[in-house]
This record gives sequence, C-alpha cells and structure tokens, in this order.
Amino acid sequence: MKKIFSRPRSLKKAVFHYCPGCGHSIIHRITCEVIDELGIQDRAIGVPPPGCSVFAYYYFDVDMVESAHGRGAAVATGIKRAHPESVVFTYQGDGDLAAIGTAETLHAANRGENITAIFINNAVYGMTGGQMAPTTLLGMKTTTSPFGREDKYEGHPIKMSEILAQVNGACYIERTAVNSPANIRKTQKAITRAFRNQIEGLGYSLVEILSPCPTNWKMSPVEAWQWIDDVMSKEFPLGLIKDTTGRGDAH
Amino acid sequence: MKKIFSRPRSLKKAVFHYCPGCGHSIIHRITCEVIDELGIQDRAIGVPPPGCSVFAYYYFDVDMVESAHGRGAAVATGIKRAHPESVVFTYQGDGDLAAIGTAETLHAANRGENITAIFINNAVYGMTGGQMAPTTLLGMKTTTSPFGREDKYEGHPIKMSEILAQVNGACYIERTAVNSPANIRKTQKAITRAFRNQIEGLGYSLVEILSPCPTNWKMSPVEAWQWIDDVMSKEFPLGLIKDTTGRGDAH
Amino acid sequence: MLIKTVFAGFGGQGVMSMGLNLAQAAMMEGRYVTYLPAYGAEVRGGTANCTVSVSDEEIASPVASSPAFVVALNQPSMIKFQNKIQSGGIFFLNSSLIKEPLLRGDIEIVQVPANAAAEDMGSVKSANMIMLGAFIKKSNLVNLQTLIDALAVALKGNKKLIAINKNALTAGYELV
Amino acid sequence: MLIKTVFAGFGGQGVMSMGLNLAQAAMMEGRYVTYLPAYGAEVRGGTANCTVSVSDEEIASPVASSPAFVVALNQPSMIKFQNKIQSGGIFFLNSSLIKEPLLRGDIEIVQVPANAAAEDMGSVKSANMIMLGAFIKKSNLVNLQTLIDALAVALKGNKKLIAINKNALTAGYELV
Amino acid sequence: MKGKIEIDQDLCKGCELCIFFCPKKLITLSDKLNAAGYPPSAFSGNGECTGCATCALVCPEVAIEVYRG
Amino acid sequence: MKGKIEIDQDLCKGCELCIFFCPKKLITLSDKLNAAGYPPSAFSGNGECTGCATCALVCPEVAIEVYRG
Amino acid sequence: MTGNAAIAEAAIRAGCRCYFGYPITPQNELTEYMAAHLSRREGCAFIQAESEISAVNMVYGASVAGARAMTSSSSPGISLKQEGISYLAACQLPSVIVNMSRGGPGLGSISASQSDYFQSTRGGGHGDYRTIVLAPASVQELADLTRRAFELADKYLIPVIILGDGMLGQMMEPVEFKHEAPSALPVRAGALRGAKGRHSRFVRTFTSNPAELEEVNWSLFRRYQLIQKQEASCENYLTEDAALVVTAFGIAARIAKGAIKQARALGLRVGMFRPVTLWPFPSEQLKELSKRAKYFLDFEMNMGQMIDDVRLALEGGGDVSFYGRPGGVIPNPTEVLRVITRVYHQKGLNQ
Amino acid sequence: MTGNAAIAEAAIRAGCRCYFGYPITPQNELTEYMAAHLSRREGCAFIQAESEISAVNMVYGASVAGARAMTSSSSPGISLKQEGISYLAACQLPSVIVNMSRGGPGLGSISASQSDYFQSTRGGGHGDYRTIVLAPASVQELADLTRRAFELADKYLIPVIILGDGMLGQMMEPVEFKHEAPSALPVRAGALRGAKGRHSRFVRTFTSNPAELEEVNWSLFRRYQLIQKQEASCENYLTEDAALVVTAFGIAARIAKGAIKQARALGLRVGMFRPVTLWPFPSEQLKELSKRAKYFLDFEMNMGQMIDDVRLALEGGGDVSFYGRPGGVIPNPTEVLRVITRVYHQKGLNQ
Ligand SMILES: Cc1ncc(C[n+]2csc(CCOP(=O)(O)OP(=O)(O)O)c2C)c(N)n1
Ligand SMILES: Cc1ncc(C[n+]2csc(CCOP(=O)(O)OP(=O)(O)O)c2C)c(N)n1
Ligand code: SF4
Ligand code: SF4
Ligand code: SF4
Ligand code: SF4
Repeated sequence: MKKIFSRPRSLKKAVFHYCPGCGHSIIHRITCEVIDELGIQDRAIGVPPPGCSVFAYYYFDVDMVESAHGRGAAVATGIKRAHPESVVFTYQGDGDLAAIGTAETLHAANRGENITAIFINNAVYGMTGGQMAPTTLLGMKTTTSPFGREDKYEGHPIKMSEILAQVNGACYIERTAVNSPANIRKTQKAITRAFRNQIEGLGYSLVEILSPCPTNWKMSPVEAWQWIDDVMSKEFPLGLIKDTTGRGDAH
Repeated sequence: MKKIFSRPRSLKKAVFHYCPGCGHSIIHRITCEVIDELGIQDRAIGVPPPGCSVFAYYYFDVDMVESAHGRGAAVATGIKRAHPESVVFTYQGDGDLAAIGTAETLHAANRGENITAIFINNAVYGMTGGQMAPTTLLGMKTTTSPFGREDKYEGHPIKMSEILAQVNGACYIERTAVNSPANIRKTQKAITRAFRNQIEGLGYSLVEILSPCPTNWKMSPVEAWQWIDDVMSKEFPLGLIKDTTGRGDAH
Repeated sequence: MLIKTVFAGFGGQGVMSMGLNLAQAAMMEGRYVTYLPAYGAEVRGGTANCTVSVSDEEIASPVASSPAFVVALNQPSMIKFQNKIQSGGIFFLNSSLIKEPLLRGDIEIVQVPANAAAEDMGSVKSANMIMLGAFIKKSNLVNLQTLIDALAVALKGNKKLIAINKNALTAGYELV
Repeated sequence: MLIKTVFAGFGGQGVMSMGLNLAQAAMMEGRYVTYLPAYGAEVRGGTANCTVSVSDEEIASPVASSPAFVVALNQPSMIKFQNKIQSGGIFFLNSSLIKEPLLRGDIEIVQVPANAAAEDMGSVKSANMIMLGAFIKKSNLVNLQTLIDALAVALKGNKKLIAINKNALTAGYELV
Repeated sequence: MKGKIEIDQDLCKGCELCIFFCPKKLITLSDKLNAAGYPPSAFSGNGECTGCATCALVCPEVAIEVYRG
Repeated sequence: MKGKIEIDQDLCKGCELCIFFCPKKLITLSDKLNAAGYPPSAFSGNGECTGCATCALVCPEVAIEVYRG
Repeated sequence: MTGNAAIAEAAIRAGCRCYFGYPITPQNELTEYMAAHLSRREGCAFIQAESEISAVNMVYGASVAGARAMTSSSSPGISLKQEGISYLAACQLPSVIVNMSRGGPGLGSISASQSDYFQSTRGGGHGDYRTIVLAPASVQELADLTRRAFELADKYLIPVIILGDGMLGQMMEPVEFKHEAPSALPVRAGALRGAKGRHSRFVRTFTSNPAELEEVNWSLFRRYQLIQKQEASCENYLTEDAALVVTAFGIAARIAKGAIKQARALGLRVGMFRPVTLWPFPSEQLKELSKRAKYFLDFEMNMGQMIDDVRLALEGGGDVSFYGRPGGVIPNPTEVLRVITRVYHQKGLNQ
Repeated sequence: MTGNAAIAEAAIRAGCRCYFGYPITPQNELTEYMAAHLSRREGCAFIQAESEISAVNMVYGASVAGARAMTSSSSPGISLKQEGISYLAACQLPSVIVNMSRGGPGLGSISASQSDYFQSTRGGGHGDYRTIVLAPASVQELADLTRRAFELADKYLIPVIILGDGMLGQMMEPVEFKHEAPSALPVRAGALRGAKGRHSRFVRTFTSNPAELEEVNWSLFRRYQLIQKQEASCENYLTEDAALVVTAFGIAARIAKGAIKQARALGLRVGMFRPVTLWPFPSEQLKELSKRAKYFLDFEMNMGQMIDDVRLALEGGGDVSFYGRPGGVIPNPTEVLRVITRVYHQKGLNQ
C-alpha cells in the first residue's frame, strides 16, 4: 500500500503545544502543505506575533521571526521591502490583527504590501487565557466580558476582512474555516491563492480562518468544530470577500 | 439695521493662527455656532490632538484637553465614560485620525462610544509642514511623496469614513466640505446632527470635512477652495455615508 | 516551620484547586500561607502545578525549589519533580496513572490509587480530592475538618458538590 | 570675530533664502558658518526668521540672543527684534513696509525701500534680494561677487532666475 | 440700502474669498497692509449690498459682520 | 482492504475528531492514557477502511498516516 | 486572594471607578477582577481597550474629567504606555499605573522579574518628569500601597506606578482591607466637566514658547523635590547591628529576608534595607544607615538597576557588591544566603 | 546642509537602504531627504509609516532580513518606539534610531532639548538592555557619528541611538562626507532571507524557560561590558589645567565651549569634559580626570539627568554643581559664563 497522507516536509517533527482539537494545529499543517506544494520552503519567512501560536517557529521549517504584539504587518513589510525575493507571511490571531494591530494591518493592506496574512479568528484571546477578542460574539462570556458581550457595552464583533476589503491595496480576501474536511480543503486552497498572489506580485492577501478554541470556548473539540458551523459562521459568513487579482481560479 | 451675522458666543475673540483661507478657521466657527445653537457650551469638552489645530483651545470657549497624537478617540472615551453628562468631541486631522490613530478611532466607533468626531481631511499633514497624509490624492507631490503619490508605492488615499461605516457602533457618518457657502451650510447641519446624536445617546458620529490647506497645496485660497470641487471631492465624494439613527432629518 | 508542597498534574486534573483548598484551610487555621500557581504558554496540553507554602512566620519566597511534599497526579509530573523533592520528603503518587518506578531511595513514597478509587465512588472527577485527603492524613499539614470547611467556602455553599467532595476527601483520608 | 545676523519678515517674504544665501557665500569664503531657521506652530500666518552666524573660529551657539545685525522686512519683525539687537548694531529696515519709528537711539538704522525698488524693477518678489544687497554693502560680511556666486549654486544654474536675482542684489547694493 | 457689512481690518488676512464669493462683487482688496502684514479687503458700500451674508459665511477669520434691515 | 491508517500514539491527544469524522466509524478511543496523559484513538482495522484520509485531514496533531492500495 | 485581585479590590475601595486595560500575562487577574466588578455598574467604567496605548489614554481622559482612574499591564505593555505616561506627568493628571513586570527585554518570559526599575524610576518616556513608584513585597502591601497610590496621585497631581512582578501578582496570601469603597468621591478641582458656572479652561502641554514650558518643568521639579522630601519610605530589617546590609526591593527583598533569617541563624550580622518608594528613592535614609554600615550587597532580579540609586545615595561612602538574576529567574533564599556568606567572608566581616 | 539632511546623507553613504519614519518636528528634513533619495530606487525602501510604532517595527523586519535600516523621530515619537527598541535589543538586531529631541514632557515644545538622556541611556523600554547612544555636537559630527552608528550596530549587533536635538537638526553648517555610498553591502550573517541551502532558523525573544532568557541576558550583559570597555569616548577641552570642569554633551557642550572660551579670556581655568558616547558613559576617563580636577559643573538642557552618570563615575570623588534649562529653552554662552563665574567664585577657585 502506498502512503497517501503524511506530515508535510516543511512541518517539523515536533509535538504541538496546542490544546486538543485546536485549529492552530490544522492551519499549521495545511500552510506547510501549501509551502511544500509551491516549493517555497527556502524563500518563505514567517512572522508569528504573540498568541497561542507564538511558538510557530518550533513547527514551521522555514525562517521565522517573532514580532511584537500587533506589529506583524509592519515587520513583514520591513522584511519584504528589504528582501523582495522572500515570500513573507504573517500568522496572526484576532487579538493581534484586529485589536492592537489594527493600524499596522490596515495600512499595510492599503499600501498593497506584497505579503500574505493568515488570520486566525478564534473569537478569543487564547494565549492570555480567554479574554474577549474584537471578534468575540455577542452574548459570549469571557473572562473580561463576564456578563456576555453586549453590543451596547463592548461593541459588535469586528469584521476585519470586510473592513480590509475597503482598501485598494488588498487584492484578495477570503474567509474560511477549519472545522470540517470540506472547509479545511477550502482553507488550503485559499492559503495557496494568498501565497500565489504574493509570488506574482499582486499585493496584500489575507485569509481569515474561523478556528476552534475548545479550551476557551469550554467545549469538547467536536462541539467546538460544530459551533463554528452552527453559530460562528452566521456572524462571520464564509466565502470570498474580495478578489481583484483577475485570476480565474476563485471558487 | 440689525446685525445678522457675528462671531458665535463660544468662539473666543482671538486672531486665528491659521493660514489665510484655511478650512480650520471656518470649521471652528461653525462648530461654535452649533455649540451655541444646541446650548451646550457648558457641557462641551473638546479634544484636539496635535495638528494645525492643536491650539484649538485658544479659540473654542469650552473646556478642552490636548491629547497625544492619534489618541483623541481614546481620550474622549475616557472623558465620556467618567463623566457621561458631558458632550465630548474630538477635532482631528487626517494624519491623526486616519494614520496613527487608526486603531483608536475604529475601536471607539465599534464600541459605539457616544462621542462626536470632527474629522478634518485636508489631504496633508499641515502642522509638520506638508507631508503625505493617508488621504493625499494620487499624483499629489508632498515633501514625503516627492514623486507624486502612486498607488503602487504609497497606496491609495484611505477613505476612513467608508471604513468606519463598516462598524455597527458608528451611527452617523457624513462627508462634507467647507469650500463654498452651500457646503459650509451643509457641514454645519452635519455637525449639528453629530452633536444631537450624542445628546440623544445614539453612539459614535463622525463628520469628515474636506478642508482647504492653501499653504501646503501651494494654491491661493480661492484656488484651493475650487480644487476641492474640481478634484478632491471626486476622490472623496460628499454626502451621507451612514445613518442608523432613524431620525428623519437626513438631507 | 516552613513547609512547601507542590501539586502537579495535567491541566484539567484539578491540581490548582487542590492547592487552593489547602491554602484556604491553612489560612483558616491561622498560619502564614502563600499559594503560587505556575502556568505558562506551554501549559496548553501540558502539565500544571502550584506551590503552597505554610508556615508559622512570614514566608520569604512562595517558590519551592526543594519542596517537602510533592503530590503528582500523572507520570510527567512525577518525572519533573522527582529530583526536586527534598531528601526525607514525601512523594504522593497517583498510582492509577503512574506506573514507572521512582529512582530515589531517600524519600518516602505514598501510593494512592486515586483514579481507581474515584471510579469506584462513581465520580471520576474527584480523583484530586481523594489525593488531597490522603495527603492530609500523611502530611498532617491541616485538620481534615478544616479542609472540609475550606471546601464549603470555595464551593460557595453548593450542597451537592460539597457532599461529593467531602466524601472524596474522607475516602482519600482513609485510603492511606 | 563672531557676527550674528537675524533676517526676519512674514512667511513668504523670502527671509529664509536671504539667510541661506549669506551662509552659502560665507562658507565659500572659508569662514565658519551656522544657519538656524526658526519656525514653529505659530508660523502659520505669522513671522519667520533665521539666524546666520559667521566667524573665523568654531561657533558655540547658532542662536543669536543679541545679534549684531537685524534685517527686518516688516513691522512685526521690527517690533520683535528692536530690543534684541546689540548696542551699536545695525538695523536694516524695509522702509516700504515699516512706517513706525524705532525707539532706540544706540543703534544704526539703514532704511531700504525694498518693496518700492522691487516694484520699480518689475519683480515684486525680489524685495528680499534688494535688502540683501543693501545689507552686504553696509555690513561687509562677504563680497558681493561671492554672494552672486552663491546664488548661482542655490538656483542650480537657472539662468533667468540668476539674472533677476543678481540685478536685485546689485540694485540693493547701490541703493545705500 | 438693504444691507451692509463691516470688515475688521485687523482680523482680515486678505484671502480674497469674500471677494470671490460676493454675488454683487462689492468687496475689493485694499492696497495697504494691516499690522499683521496682510492686505485687508474693503467693502465698497455702494448700496447694492443685500446683506446676504455670503461673505461672512465664507470668511475664515470671522472678520465680517453683516447688517440687514 | 482498500486502505488503512496508522495513528501515532504519542502524538494523539484524544480529541476524537477523527472518530467523529470517519465516515465508516472505524476509529475508537482507547481506554489507556499515553505518556502525555491523553487517551489516544485506535484504528479498528476491520477491512472497511477506504483510505479516504478524512481522519488525517481533520487530525490536528498530524498523528495519522494513511495508506491506500 | 491573588495579588492581582488584591490590587483591583484595593483600587475599587480607594474609589477607582474607571479601569482601562489590555490583556497580558501575568496581570490578567487584575483586569478580570475589574471586568467583574466595574462592568455594567452605574457610574463605573471598565473597558478592555484595543491596546495598551489606548488604555493609558483613556485613563488620561478619565483623569482629566476628575475620576480616579487606573490601568495595568506588564513590561512590554508598559513600554507602549510611555508616551501616555509622559503626557499624564506633563498635564499633572493623577492616575495609577500598575506594572506586574516580567522577564525582558522583548517578549521575554512571563515569569517575575524586576528589570523595569530604570523605566519606572527614570521616566521611560521623554522629558524631565518623574512618577512616584511604589514597590510592594507582599499581597497585603499590594493592597495597602494601591490605596496609597491613589492618595499620592491626588495629593501631588502625579501618575503613580505600582511596580510589582508576576509572582506577587499571581500568588495568594491572606489580605485584609481596612477601608470600604466610598459611595462617591469629591470631584478634583481643575477637572474638566464642562464650563458650567465658570470660565472654560483647558489642559495641555504644547506651547510654542519654550520659556513657558520651562516654567512648567520648574514647577514640576519643585513638586518633585517636595515629594522627595516628604514621601521617601523604606523598611529597615535588622540593620541596627548589621555588618552587611542587603539592599533589595519588592519580591527580591522578600526572598532576601528569608536568606537573612538563615544568615542570622548562622551568626552573621546581616540586615536589609528595602526601599518601599523606588522614586523618591530613600537616599537620606540609606545615607544615614551608611554611617553605621559600610558593606552593602545589592540584590535584584535584574542585571543591576537600583544599584545606581544605592551608589548615588552612598556618594562613594560604602562598598557595594551586587547579585542579580535576570530574565524571570527566581532565586531562592538559600541561593541568596550563599551569596551573602561569600560576600561576608570576602569582605572579612567574620573577623 | 542641515543637520537632519547630513544624517540622512551619511546614512545613505553608510549603506542604509531602508528608512521608515513618521513626520514630527524638528526632524522632518531627515525623513524628507530620505523620501527624495530612497523612493522609487531599486533596492531601496522608503516608507512613511502610519505611526512611529510601525516605523520601528519595519526597521526590525528590515534588520532581520539583513539590511542596514534606520528610523528617526523626536521625543514623543521615540517614547512610542520603546517597545520596539526593547525587541531590537533583545533580538540583537543592528539598527539606528535617531532622536532629534525636543522639549518635554508631553507634547512639549518643538525647540531643542536634552531631556531624553535617561530614556536613551537607561532603556526607556522594559528589560535589562542597553543601546549605544551617540551625542554629536555639530553638523559634521552628526554625519560622522551616523556612519559610526551603523558600524557599531553591526559590530555589536545592537540598536544605536543618535541623540541629537532640534537645533542640531535644523541648523546648517558646512559638512564633508569622507565616504561614497557602497554599491552593495554583504548580507549580515544570521539574517533571515529564506532557508536556502541551510536549515531554517528563527529569531525570537519569547521563552517559557526563564533560565534560557537569563542566558540571553547574560550574553547581552557581557557584550555590554565589552562595549563599555572599548567604545566609551569623550572630548577633553582645556582640561589639563582646569580648576573647574564643565560636563556637558551635544549642543549644550557646544554652548559651554563658547562660554569657556570667554571664561579663559577672563583668566578662569575652566575646561570641558564632553561624553561623545552617552552610553557607554566614559566613566573611566572622567574618573581619571577627577584625579586632577575636583570641581565640576554639569550643564544640561534639562533638569539634571547626565549628572547621575557624572556622579556615579566620580564615586563621591568630586564636587558637582548643576545648571540646567529645561523645556526647550536654549541658553546662550554668556549665560553659561555667568554660571561658571559664580561657581568658580563660590568654590574659591579664584584664590
Ligand atoms: C504589547 C503586548 N501586549 C499584550 C501582550 C499579551 N498577549 C500575548 S498574546 C495576546 C493576544 C492573544 O490573542 P490572539 O491574538 O487572538 O491569539 P490566540 O492566542 O487567540 O491565538 C496578548 C494580548 C503582549 N505580548 N504584548
Ligand atoms: C507621537 C507623535 N508623532 C508625531 C507628531 C508630530 N505631528 C504633530 S501634528 C501631526 C499631524 C498633522 O497632520 P493632521 O493630523 O493631518 O493635521 P493638520 O495639521 O493637517 O491639520 C504630526 C505628525 C506628534 N506630535 N506626536
Ligand atoms: S487556548 Fe485555544 S487557541 Fe490556544 S492552543 Fe488552546 S485551543 Fe488553541
Ligand atoms: S498649513 Fe494648511 S491646515 Fe495648517 S493652518 Fe495652514 S492652511 Fe491650515
Ligand atoms: S474672507 Fe475674510 S479674511 Fe478673507 S479677505 Fe475677506 S474679510 Fe479678509
Ligand atoms: S484526530 Fe488526531 S489527535 Fe484527535 S483523536 Fe484522532 S488521531 Fe488523536
């Protein structure tokens, strides 16, 4: 029998430190699959800011640099401008990209920085222990929204992809999820496109990925995966949000 | 004969330090007219961050506090939360609100902070001597875009109002200009609404005002005023951008 | 006397609440107490531990570099702390999950089949309280009754939970 | 000898380029030179000034608290600097715009109808160069020819502009 | 005479906006400079002024007061 | 037997996602804990496995290798 | 109660009604306590801001409006607040900033550390300003000094930093609160709340006239001198007969105390000088002590920062050794005892 | 050429191809020069970032990728960069940060000031780190030290701060550049440029193991000691026979020099000690000098910051007076002369 599925080459042989059922692990793997597919392991430079995935460099077998919280887009900009042959991607949580990093992200996108952003929306701050994120759903109780998020007090969950779609420099934005075999495949395709855009010099691409955090959602992995379908994707609808690349391969 | 036009009460008797033909002066005056009209001179607290209008407290006869560059929305939030009876407005330039203050502005709007933002878009950094602003038009030469702003290098002019319109907490956003008698009147109406919304507790309101900067545009005042019609408002179309207040008085 | 105890296990096994209950009880007995949780980025899917120091005078450091007692609920914790426990100390092992032999001869070992006992009692989540009961019996750090009282405080009077936990504590106490 | 000169006027009257040209010329003559523009938030619609220090040795401070020469192109500048100019210094006044009398008797005053002369020459924007020409004649800080050469550098060889400015400089030089 | 305006000579910065926008073209620039160094504008009050206040509306310096009556 | 899978007992965290998503329900949770303290899942290789790789696709730990043949 | 919760509770009891923060380990329990107690409560404000920068500027706003306001963070987040702190100091706005510091530089470690001493005591922000810096060494003191911080802030119109560390924040110890939360606080004079019944006024720092700014700096400076005279405080522990004095603050002092007890048991005459206020540094008190003791061992959980102040206070009149562990490593009393013993012998104090 | 332009030109000639900045007075000419020379040029990057924070983090990225990179700002903007500078230091990324400082605190004034001495020399950011700090006193030195800054940054893998001020930045003086811009620079070893032909690697600071972070701190510390030994530099001006030594840096030193010339003309034996590197502070050199001279007058355009280092270097072995003007006020030589004369007499040096 032939081995038809195994660990991608650019994913190091290390045990993930993530919780059981966490979406980060899946996204790591499929990103590495894309890197392998595109043959860019020796050009890729990853930028993981703090967040549960701050240790991403233990897993990705590509050059990587930690950035300060929220500054991934700026750091990636610096790298790409200094060394345009590289393929630079940020790997940012929702606290990172949509709260403290709002300005860096929006302006990098607006300048059309030729980089790829992988944006993990798990509706909470994972690393710091489950605080409210800009993406936390209404009604969700977190350690800093103990009464459940309310529009009136904590504001509505922010839709960063839709916001970023407003600026010209962003050429491709899609929202996917990693909560089912089909969605995982779609996510992989989206990540592929986001990297291809960069390789072709088309500008800023972002894939927002709804990603389960069973720990802070206080659910079992299976429940968490289903909750994305049942609840989260109602607030954050999946699908292509923007594509100005003119390439025919949108699905 | 009856005096039918004179200095509004809440505008101090001081000579503006602004350049001849500058829009700041006009906006100061009409904001004061609105403050008089609404009878809120003793409740209003203004927040002017650095910018040509950093000295706004020399003109507005209401309580005022300078904020750090870009942080107007955060400071206004702090004031309003600590003292909800006040009527708090920020008076921010485009460098302030749309560059360094991007995150503060977007999130204050998203939380629906019950404040009023007066946003002066003059397409340049005035105070610091004419650098490129996020709103600088394509092709415009500034001291930091000496070859003329290009989409590819410096990104497209940012439309902050359209971006802010994406978030739920923003209840009212309108773009006006102060380059003709009619537009000045419309601006005054918009500012009135933006304050009224706050008084009625409806959330975050913003009026973006296209404002001439003859000095840095290197035009005469009259040319600058016309340029807003001829060029600037093509990129930044005037009109109501968002209104969820349900009040009938939109024009 | 300053006595430091480390409670260690997987996240989810309830080691933090073991420590908290002990700290609360010691406080109720009028002793100086510090409680120090240890967790970090690596906690996700890893081990968790906390340190409780109990003393009759001010406590200098809440950290235990060589604790007198270690309560290990799983194997990685046993491995992690076997070289730290002080000579002559007592190592409490959850023998339901820890199968490997310990390599030190200068410490006392108390084997507690906590998970098995908890299953017998029909409440698998009580393994930690069974361990704690056993710990108290041997360590004599606080009275069992104080611990039960402390529990009542922590559980804010939830009768059902108090009963379950009290049973587990007592069962553990009697197990060794 | 360290000599400090302040050029002052409205923004737009060209005081900065007067200072720059003088500094450039002095540099070409091998002297130590500093040029310090002064502007601030209040410049908008206000006055502008710059200080040129020329010396045969290293210059300590580029600031002039009591300049030897002041060139004032408008009345507010005259008012602002009339108390600062050092005793025995020379005050160059643009008499086309400055009508009020000066209140000090211990300094020399040179009246230059610069705007009027510029209008006569048909280039209203040259009033500053007329002033500068007059200044050079009286102050003897640098040679007229060096100044003209410096001008050529600043104008990057633009023949037409050079000619206009040279004429203005010379006219000013001959005016006093 | 339906209206008239008064221009504060010390406030005016000579931006010429009132001149440009006055529907009756009743305002001109004076040839003297004021204390601040600007040539202030002047009202040529020849009776055609309607007191429409357009000039005051556009004047950045709040230098114009308008009378009607 | 069209396919089979191998589950790395040390990598598995017992999240049960493979169990949930396996279309043939060929995976179960074992009752022992692995070294990391998780009950790993086990493949009940009863010949029905098609090697569809769904389990591997959803496995967050990359603990599953799939063979088809 | 954890140290973090103790601060939060003490702040609320000190009349703090406005809290603005942003998550960061190891101080999240503080923010979370505030979320639970100030959210949805009439007259209170809790905001998880979008960043530390925003949080400190919300404090600025709330303080301008007359409220007792507070923010908290840990090292990297405190760095981001530096501009804001400089503004708070410049505008003389009372406010409390808590730094439960962690290992640095960079993202560092989340373990307890003391390497932000310089940043806190010398103004990590720009300009000639100081903040009062309080360094508690127990959970009880965290609570007590939090209250004190608000009082000092109001008394001197100054931002006050509580410099704790991750261990103090996360450990639990018994704590007693001596005060109930006030039902209402008087509004601070000078607060901006709308110009009702008075002339409008403004709060600012910018000026185009340096001489004016110099005046501000001088008046700040005079206030700082007053604070230095009145508020420097320290703990002397067994220093009367000490041949060797350990200087240490915060959690390190606590650890040192344990070591000193052991040293005393061994017959070594060792004592401790612990600044409670890091700024103003109790220089007079230390100078005074140096009349009796000549040998000092400065012990810090960093590479040597407070030692500058120790040496400045001693003015050459003492022999100062140093022992430090940076990065979030927490030394234990026995280790410090070893150092004490070594220094004691090296300096010939056992003769 | 203005000082600001001189820095920019010197940087370009030092091989700096990546500049990221944000407008702020009084350093805009620097940014603008870079805009004119690095925009639209192959292999170069100029970005006006959306904030100072973004700019310093772009520098971080460019430096990680092996480029000589630079940012510049003035006081409030430098405060915002503190977190980033701490990261640069932690990750040992060579980089140059220019601070043309202005009056503070807060928004302050745009006039020249020296009140960011503490912030620059003690790490305004969190953690045990240092940056090399160079303090030029003329436009020529701005240019020379800019080149030196890039060299030192690469040599020691450290961020280097050029601490100038608004006056130095805006004044013009003749300046000579001794070097042509290199056509290409070798890529720094350790740079991240994709794992071609080697194993992948990473740059980070975060660790869950404080002991690891302690090691980082120790290795930084050892490097800092090396730098202190090798790079401390100063200017001695007429100090051989000086009874009174003025200590001053940057623009203040320049003003002091003028005053000293006048003092000498009056027959007063006055000299000047000017640190060129503020960190490492030339303590040895000053200590050495204090064998000859006992009286010092520290003169700064702030309320007294470098004086700490002067006193630390003297270790009680000197009598230090102070004269300072904060807020952006620029004293003139005559004023400093008056102070010199007063101190000279007070200390009885004219006998
Ligand atoms: C300046 C700064 N502030 C705060 C933190 C603490 N912190 C670390 S990760 C993080 C956010 C985590 O949330 P998210 O970005 O959503 O990623 P996740 O952990 O959920 O994957 C925060 C606030 C920090 N490291 N630096
Ligand atoms: C932290 C910080 N960075 C930069 C500055 C310098 N600065 C003052 S105002 C300003 C922006 C001015 O532009 P804008 O907001 O568009 O207002 P305008 O002057 O055009 O009215 C800047 C960058 C500052 N004061 N603080
Ligand atoms: S806390 Fe959530 S996001 Fe973080 S590792 Fe665990 S499941 Fe994943
Ligand atoms: S620079 Fe522009 S915005 Fe500023 S006062 Fe002048 S005209 Fe107005
Ligand atoms: S609009 Fe006002 S400022 Fe302008 S010219 Fe007329 S009166 Fe003067
Ligand atoms: S999906 Fe992977 S980790 Fe989860 S139970 Fe299956 S094999 Fe284990």
